[in-house]
Amino acid sequence: MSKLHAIVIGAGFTGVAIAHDLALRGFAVTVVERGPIVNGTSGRTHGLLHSGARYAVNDQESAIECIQENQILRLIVPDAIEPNGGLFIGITDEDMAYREKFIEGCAACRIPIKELTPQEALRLEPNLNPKLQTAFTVPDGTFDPLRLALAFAASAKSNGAVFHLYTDVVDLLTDGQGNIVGVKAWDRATDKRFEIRGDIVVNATGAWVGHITSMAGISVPITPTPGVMVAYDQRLTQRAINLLNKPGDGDIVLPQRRMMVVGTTSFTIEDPDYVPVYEDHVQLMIERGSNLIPALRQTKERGAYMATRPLIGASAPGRSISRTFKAYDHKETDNVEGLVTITGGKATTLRLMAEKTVDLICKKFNLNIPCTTAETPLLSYRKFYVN
Amino acid sequence: MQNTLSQPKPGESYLLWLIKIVSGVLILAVLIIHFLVNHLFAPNGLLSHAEVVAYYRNYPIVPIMEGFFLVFVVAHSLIGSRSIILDLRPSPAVLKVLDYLFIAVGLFATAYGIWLLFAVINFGV
Amino acid sequence: MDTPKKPNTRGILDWFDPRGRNVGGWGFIINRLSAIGLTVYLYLHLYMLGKLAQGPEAFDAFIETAKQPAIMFGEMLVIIAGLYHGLNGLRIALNSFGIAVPAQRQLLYGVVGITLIGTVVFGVRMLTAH
Amino acid sequence: MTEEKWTVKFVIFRKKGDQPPRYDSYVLEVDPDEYVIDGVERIWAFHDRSLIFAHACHHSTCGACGMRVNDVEKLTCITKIRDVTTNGGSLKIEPLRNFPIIGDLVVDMTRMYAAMDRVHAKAVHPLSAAPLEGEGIRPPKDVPRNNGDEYLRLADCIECGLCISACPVAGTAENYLGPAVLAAAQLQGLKHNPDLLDLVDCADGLWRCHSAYECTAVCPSNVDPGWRIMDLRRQVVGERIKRWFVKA
Repeated sequence: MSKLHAIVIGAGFTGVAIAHDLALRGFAVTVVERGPIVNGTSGRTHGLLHSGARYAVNDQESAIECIQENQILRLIVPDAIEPNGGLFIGITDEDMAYREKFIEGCAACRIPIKELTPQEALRLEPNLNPKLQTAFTVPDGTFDPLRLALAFAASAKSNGAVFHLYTDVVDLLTDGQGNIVGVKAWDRATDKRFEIRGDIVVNATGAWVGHITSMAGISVPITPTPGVMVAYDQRLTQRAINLLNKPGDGDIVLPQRRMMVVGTTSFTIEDPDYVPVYEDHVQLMIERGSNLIPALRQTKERGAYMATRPLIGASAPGRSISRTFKAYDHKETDNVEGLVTITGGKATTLRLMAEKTVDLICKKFNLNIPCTTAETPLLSYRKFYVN
Repeated sequence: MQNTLSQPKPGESYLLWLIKIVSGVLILAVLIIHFLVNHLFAPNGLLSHAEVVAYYRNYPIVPIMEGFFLVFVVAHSLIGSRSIILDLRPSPAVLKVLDYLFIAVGLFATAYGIWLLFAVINFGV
Repeated sequence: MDTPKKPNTRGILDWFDPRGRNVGGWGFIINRLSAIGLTVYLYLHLYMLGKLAQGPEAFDAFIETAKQPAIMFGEMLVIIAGLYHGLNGLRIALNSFGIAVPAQRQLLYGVVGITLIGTVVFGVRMLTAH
Repeated sequence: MTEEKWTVKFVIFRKKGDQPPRYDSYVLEVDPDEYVIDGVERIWAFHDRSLIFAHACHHSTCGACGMRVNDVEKLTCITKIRDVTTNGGSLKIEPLRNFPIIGDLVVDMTRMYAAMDRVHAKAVHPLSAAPLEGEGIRPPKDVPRNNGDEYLRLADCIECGLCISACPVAGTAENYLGPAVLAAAQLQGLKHNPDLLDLVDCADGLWRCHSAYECTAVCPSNVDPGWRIMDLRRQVVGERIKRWFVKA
């Protein structure tokens, strides 16, 4: 029997992880991406490898996924990660009121934390706000978004996946009964148009999933929710620094190479293709960031950017794999065969999103092939280019 | 464009480069001495055949120095030229031919220069 | 994606095109130009000195022709090129042993400065000598 | 940033497949404190969907968005429009040189990745191997280790290719390892990696460098390849001379 051919639309984190998982499970894989690898939301992430502690109080399902995936990614893709851990620091009395809930939540989610005295915390990270009242160590990390994605893509490619970058999906091919049998593509590098036929089309376009599903007359309740991030040109800590409180704007500051990156805000938009960087958001980042690390005020802005999270509307139809991300089999939700949509989620859980999506696809084809991505070390990101 | 790079290929090594640098520094040193000596011994310049011959005969250190100078300059110029040509990614075959050419030019120039020195010193003898 | 194989380069023009280049790039351009010029001069010079072996008439006639302004201008160029190439060579030699690399720009300014002073000194001498 | 608005003409290099290249102009109203990549992305979003360009992180950690801006190699995500043009001025945007062009502003940097692989350049370093002096942080020796482990951080070199594009020799010497690669070799040190010696001491290695220092001038990421190449020369000559006397 020849291999089943899966077409993955989108080479963001979800797309590359799905391509890797599909290729490992024996699918022939073609990835179609309108830009380079991770040019959209994924590339512009904050870069925090979540320990899950941020969600341990309000969203424990996410938190558990995060801590598990965090530990897996450290092992399978070490050359994209700064695995130096993180701190949650409490400064105000309001922050301290969150302390008990935080300890309970982390225990419930099995996130290993350790409380430090302010002196201990300042000894570890001398640039913290000296007014801090408490600090917890957490197993956070920092990742390089492009290299994380390239490692997945490189591994997929070594297992036969084909990548069409700078290639738009301009339409879906149907069998005449409304079922999806492939895509019409436009390679913008050479300005050539062609068709790709496959057994299943995976719509992994994140905040843009609606653009693809609308080609099949389907709507998916996605709310593109951008946030701003600002990079500053000095590395002031070795760990990711989080505010000990419920998630809010500008409450994560993390080191990356020689920079600190502060994020983020949250608002909703209609079209995620271009989102300007708003000046007041950038100001907010330096205000909030310097609450955690006062020395940030003495640094220079190096870059400011927006990324658009794909948040799933509350009344989402279809089968939900979990609250954190959703995979839709459009046969079940809209009676359209041949199209699966995956969206939502977070960078830290990219591998898990792929696992669940490919599980769903395997189930559709009555295949019983286990996922092995958690145990399979990824190739070096350079192998995406170097054969 | 190659996906996999060729193995490190010989053709230029630290030794050639070091010779280029050392000969360059020596050229500079000899040039400085040359100007000083010229200024001291031949203040009016060496603008006639007779003056040049007399100068070489009266100060034997001068032709010896000139001889060394010649060797340094020729070596430096040829290694330098070769380095410029290597920047142009010659094929190994072309490089081999050029290497023989460079060696030939170097030997010839040196022999010619030394012959010339003797010819000047012995002129009219 | 059909990947073209040829790199996007203009070949030798990239050596000498000063647009958008920085101080060190100019240093390289002049170094390479002076290297080529001096090499050509060296072998011409060796050939011309052959006249010494042909006797006083040939050599003195050659010296007379060398007093033409065009030739003297050429000699001036040789002196400038020699000064620059020698001093810049010293700069690169020092740098290549790990010495004063962060000061390469200042060293280059020094090289150019001394070359200019030397050019004036030799120019004046050359004009007054004849 | 201010409410200031500038009118800037973007002159963009375009090339599709085997077609001859051309330049397309787009006049944009920009905030001078925006970054060049923002303008390029807006051209794609609102003016011409056929444009292709590489980018990912938009804050200089990934190295994807290197381009030539008015003849100078820039990482466009951290290059403010204010710093490279004037109100009413123009911005010529071209792909990096010395790499094959995939289309428009996108180049194929396989050559560099292959060479980085050859010298097994590390993507993540121990902090002590890539210290942060003068960075407002205490030197690592003052800071306790992280539960006994050394801190790791992503390497300074983001493999953006700007240095190879700016190098006046890389265009003609196609097999030259290039500044980024030699810098990566230097960072590891010949003492601990003697196998690198033959790799860099050859016609395609160290000796293709002629000290134009353009690499250092354009490096957006504190690598200083020019200095590293010079230091590697010192290491190579030292090591070779040592081997005259001591058989390796």
